[in-house]
Amino acid sequence: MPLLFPLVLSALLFGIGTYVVMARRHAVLVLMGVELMLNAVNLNLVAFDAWWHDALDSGQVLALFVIAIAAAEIGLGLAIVLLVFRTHQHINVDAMRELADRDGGQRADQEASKHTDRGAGSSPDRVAVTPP
Amino acid sequence: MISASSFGGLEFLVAGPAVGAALLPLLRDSRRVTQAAIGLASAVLAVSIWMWVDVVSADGAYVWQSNASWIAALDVHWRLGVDDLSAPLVVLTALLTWCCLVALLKRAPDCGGTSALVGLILVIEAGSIGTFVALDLVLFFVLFEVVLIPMWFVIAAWGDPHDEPGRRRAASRFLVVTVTGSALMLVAFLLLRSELGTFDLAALTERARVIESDRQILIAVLLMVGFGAKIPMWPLHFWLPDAHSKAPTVGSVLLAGVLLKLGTYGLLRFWYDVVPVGALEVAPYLGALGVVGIVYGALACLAQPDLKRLIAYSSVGHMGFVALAISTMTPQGLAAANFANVAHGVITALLFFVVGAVKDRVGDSGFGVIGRGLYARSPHLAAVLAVAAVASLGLPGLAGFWGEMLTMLAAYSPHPDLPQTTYLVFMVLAGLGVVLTTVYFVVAVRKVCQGVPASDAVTDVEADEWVAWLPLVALTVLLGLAPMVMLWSADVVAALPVTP
Amino acid sequence: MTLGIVLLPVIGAVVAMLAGHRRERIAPLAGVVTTAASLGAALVIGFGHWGDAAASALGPYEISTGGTPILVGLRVDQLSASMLVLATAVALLVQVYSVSYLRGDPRYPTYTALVCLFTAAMSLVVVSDDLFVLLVGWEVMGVCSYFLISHHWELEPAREGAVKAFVMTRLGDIGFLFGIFVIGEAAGTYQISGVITAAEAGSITSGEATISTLLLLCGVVGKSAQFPLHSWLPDAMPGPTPISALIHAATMVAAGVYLVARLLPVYVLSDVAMAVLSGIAVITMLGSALMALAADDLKRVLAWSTVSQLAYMFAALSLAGYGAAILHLLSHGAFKALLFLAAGSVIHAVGTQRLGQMGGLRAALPITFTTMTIGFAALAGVPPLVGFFSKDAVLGVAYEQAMHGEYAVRGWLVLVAGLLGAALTAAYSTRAWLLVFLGPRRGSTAEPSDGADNGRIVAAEPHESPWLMLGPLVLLAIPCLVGSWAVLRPGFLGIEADPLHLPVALISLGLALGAIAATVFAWWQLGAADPAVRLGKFRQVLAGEFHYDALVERVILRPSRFSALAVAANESSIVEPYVQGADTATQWSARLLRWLHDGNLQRYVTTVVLGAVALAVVIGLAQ
Amino acid sequence: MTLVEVLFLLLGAMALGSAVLVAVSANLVHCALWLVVTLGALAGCYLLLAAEFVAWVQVLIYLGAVVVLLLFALMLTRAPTGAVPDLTSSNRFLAAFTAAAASGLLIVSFAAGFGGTRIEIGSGDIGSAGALGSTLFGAWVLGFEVLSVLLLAALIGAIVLSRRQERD
Repeated sequence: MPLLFPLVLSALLFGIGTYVVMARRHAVLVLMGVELMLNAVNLNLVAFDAWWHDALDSGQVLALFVIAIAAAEIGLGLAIVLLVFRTHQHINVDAMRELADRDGGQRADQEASKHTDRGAGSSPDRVAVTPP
Repeated sequence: MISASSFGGLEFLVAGPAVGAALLPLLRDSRRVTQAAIGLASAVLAVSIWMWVDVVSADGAYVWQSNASWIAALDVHWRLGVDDLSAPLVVLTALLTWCCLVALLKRAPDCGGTSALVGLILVIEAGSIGTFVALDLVLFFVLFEVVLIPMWFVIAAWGDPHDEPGRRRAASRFLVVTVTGSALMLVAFLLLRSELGTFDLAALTERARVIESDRQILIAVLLMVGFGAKIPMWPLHFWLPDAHSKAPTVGSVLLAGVLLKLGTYGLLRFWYDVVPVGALEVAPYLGALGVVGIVYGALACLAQPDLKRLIAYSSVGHMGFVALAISTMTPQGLAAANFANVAHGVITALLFFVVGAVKDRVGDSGFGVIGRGLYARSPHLAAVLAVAAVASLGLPGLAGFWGEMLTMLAAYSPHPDLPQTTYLVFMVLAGLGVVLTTVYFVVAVRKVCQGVPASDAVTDVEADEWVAWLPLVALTVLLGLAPMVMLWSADVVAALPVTP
Repeated sequence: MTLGIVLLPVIGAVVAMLAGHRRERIAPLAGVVTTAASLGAALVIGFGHWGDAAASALGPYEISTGGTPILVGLRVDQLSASMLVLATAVALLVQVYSVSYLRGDPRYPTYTALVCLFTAAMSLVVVSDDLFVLLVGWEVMGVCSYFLISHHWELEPAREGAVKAFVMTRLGDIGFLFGIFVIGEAAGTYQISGVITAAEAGSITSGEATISTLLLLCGVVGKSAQFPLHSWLPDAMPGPTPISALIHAATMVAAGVYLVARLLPVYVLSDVAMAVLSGIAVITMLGSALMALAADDLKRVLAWSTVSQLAYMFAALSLAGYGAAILHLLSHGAFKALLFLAAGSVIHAVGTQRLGQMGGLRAALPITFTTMTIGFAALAGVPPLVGFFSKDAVLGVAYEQAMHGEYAVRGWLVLVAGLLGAALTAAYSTRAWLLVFLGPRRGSTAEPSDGADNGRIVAAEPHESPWLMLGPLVLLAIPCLVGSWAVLRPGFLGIEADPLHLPVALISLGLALGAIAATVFAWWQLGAADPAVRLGKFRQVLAGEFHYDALVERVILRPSRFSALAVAANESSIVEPYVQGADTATQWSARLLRWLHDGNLQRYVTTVVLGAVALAVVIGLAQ
Repeated sequence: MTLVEVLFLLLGAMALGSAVLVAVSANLVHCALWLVVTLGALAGCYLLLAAEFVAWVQVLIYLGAVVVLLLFALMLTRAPTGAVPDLTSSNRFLAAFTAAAASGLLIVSFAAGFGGTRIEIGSGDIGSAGALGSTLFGAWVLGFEVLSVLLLAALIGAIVLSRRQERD
């Protein structure tokens, strides 16, 4: 089998994964994108391992490791998603702008409002993906 | 003779204050911290004097040395060494730190945080001494930078309590200008490294002639502008009056007495030792800027309504003298620059102590606020102020004179490859600057010390202040009457590779 | 011993400073005792050099400078020995006098300390064998005079005068410093004896000599208050009167004469410098004598007379008349100290310095009157007194040169000016003497007049001063009277000048007596009023001192003040906006870039990936 | 073109197609389900590449655990089960370009580096659980242990994050 088959497949999957991470609004979808990227990497690892015939099976072992890490990641990611949902009442990624660089005063205001009505979703540019 | 380096004396000078700065603030009581710091500073002072004596008796050779590998991949070492050029500056730094700490003992800043302030002062001491004794370009640069941040904190946090935005602005301005300067300096260092393949100062000195002259000129210019921001050379002086007028007393003292010296020391060290050929080409420009600084600083002082700013501007003038001395590229110029450096450190530190005391007592350093007749309101304070002013205006018999005199003498007969007539003009203009200096100091004394006394009394000098000031007064007189204390090595210096 | 002369007063100064404020008696004691000890040492040395003993030297100790080394050393020869005796003697008398004059003044310890320091500095100038050490003494004297003149620093004229004195002398001193550079580099040493040897051996070229001596002359002119730096001396009069005596008689102003005398071998190498010196001397001699004629302040009259008499000494020196100049310096030292101390006694009695408010004090102050009369007579050049002979020596030098010397033209110039000056001197001395002691008593309205030196209110009836003040007067009157005996002895101080030049002596005597007679006549005719009225409109010009200060104000002070303001404006309105501008520009560019950081994490990720891809592409293409 | 290659291409096309649907579908639950298809297809690819054990792990953990977790997440955040109109942000065009560029770059460099190289699938037990197990617990044991610590840390982290804070 040409080595390029799995490689091209993994490249395309990786591209789709990045697209999902960059373009989809819902946090869980973003996590799915990450999974796609990780799988693309795994495919690469396995393909190279098959090609190289490594005595230590490093490709496959690393693929296993990646899967384990992916599991850990999804667990943590999920916890974060839930926490975000709890505090913001939505998990709309591009509506979360707390990292924006604003003047000190503004940021302080925001902090203050966040503390006073936590959970009320004070972000002004919140959009659609909110539960009905 | 016992080689002191076997005792780790040099390491102690650098590491002692640094370790102290890290550990001492752990003591709970800020007074205890200051006391312990004074003890440490005394030890550093003693070791530094011992070191100076050693250097003197070895005719200025590098008797105290130490060398340890630091970053092997870059061939960077902890190379420390002290010679006749750096030894007096190390002693000066140790002395001024000691004086500052003593001054802090009973006069903790109102805003608190004495322990932190003491720690920062010790860091400044460690960094400054380290810069003076570093013989490795990277080490020099790192220690040079180490001094800046603590000073920024000192100005921004403990500065003028009545003007918070002002002191922050002053502190940032100081930081930005000097960091810009050191960036240029770093470029020069990297150029040197790429030319000669080493960061070792001694090796650089040996191989300096290999660099072709175009490159040397470029490096000399970079060094001039880089250190010039620190000196500060006109027209890069604009940060100085602000920084001085907003800094707390100890900050001003260290800034004028130690930090400005880092610039002139660096220029002396690298221009004379490493790129003499290039420096010769650039020297007249440095001399011209120095002279402009002398006259400009003096004129600025004449129209100055604030005593602390006045002294800051007078620093611009005095450092102009040092720059002029450096630019003559002769052993005499070297001796003059070194002497003027130390003399300015001692006298201006004293002036800042006194003016700081006045400012602390009346709340501001404007002539209008201080009021007239200080001679009557607090005689000793006024007397010390008058003596320091007289020393600063270069009266023969006090420390200020010899540096300025030797500078003008060096300008009278500069290096043979330099334009003689130009330097003659420099000398005359510097002389004019001396007269203007006299005028503004006399006018300042007249405005503050003399006249019908204002009604409010001003507390006179107290015991702890005497302790902090007297060493400086004594040194002013000693250096004035016995200039050989500093000039013993002038002929030794003549052996330096100045002549290309 | 020599070092002791310098160090003893310094010790006195330190003791007075440290202990004087605690114990009232220590300060005067320290001042008088150390100065007396110093005088004793000076006398011992002086007797050693009375004949023609060779110079004794101490040192030299070498200070390396990286160039020509400085050789610190002391050296005493006949000239310096006589100057030492003069300086320490006057200083001692001034110290004794001050004990009473400034009794109860809280600033007395500082005052004594400064006087001691002043004495030490003058001694250092005289005994130093190195130009830089000499400069140290020279300038320490300057700063001491600055502090002493501003003794009454509450008073505007005192502050003003002190600043003026210090700045003007220091202006000259810069020239002096450059002169030292030139001469030192030319001679290859800064040692005075070395310089003189070099000059005599001809290893200094005439050009170098001209430049260096002219530059040195700047300092001399500043210190000795000669034209064009003359105007500080009269303005220094608000200082306490004993200080005026010290500055004017034996120390500061005399230092200039001493220096030119000491370096005369270099000066004679340069015709230009000598001609300039003659010109300065002639202008100053006549100008200041004229101003003395119109001044309405006793101390100011004396101050101008000092300037004028110093000009005589410079005139003699400019004709290489070394002996005559020193002779006049010594005799002037004696009678001017006497005059100032006596003036102090008068001021002490009446509480004002204005001539217009004195008069008729002969009866009230008999001893002051007698001694001051002797002083005035010596100044005016009345025969048996020392002033006549010393002035005659100066004129004699001019006469010799005019008749058959190498400086004929200048000899004539100095001779004519000197004779005119002698007449003017006699006239203003007589005028002052008449206005102070004779005639009716004019209003002693006890208002503390401006510039009165301590503004103390005095008893309505003037009374004689205590003996502590009168003693020095009497002691000083003696050399004025019997000094002529010493002067007339040929070979005094190794001076080979002929004791008397009859033709000149007769002419000058005639002129002086004529001037005295004319003044007395005018005074008598005007009914005991100020004879200066006879000068008419010219009096205003003279009293305004030729508007010299206004000229200085317009030509020098105003431009420098203007440039200072320009620099200050430059700092605040040109430099500052640029600095601020850099700040603002940075802020704005930061704001421009900030929209990228809008908090949208997905956009951040996109940027990062895009950047990574772009980097990879660039690197791939590059290889 | 051998049978293995044909099968691989089919599975690959399936994985790609469902991945594209993950990226564009307007229904969140559909997305998750399409992801299952992608991952399953990939597991088949692993099998074809003789990585038998990895393939089963993929099925167990990814298809089993991970996707279930994702569905849980959707439920816990009360995600709508129907179609959501604006699930893709306005960043999509830039994102698509970036993704395409990244894929393109990767493909070009793979093609340049490994153009013509073929995989020779070797004898049977390369990817078997036994073979992989012995290397995993032999040569890779340190990494394995570190990974277990990592999992523990993730566990604790997830608990800390998801605990409700009573204090405020």
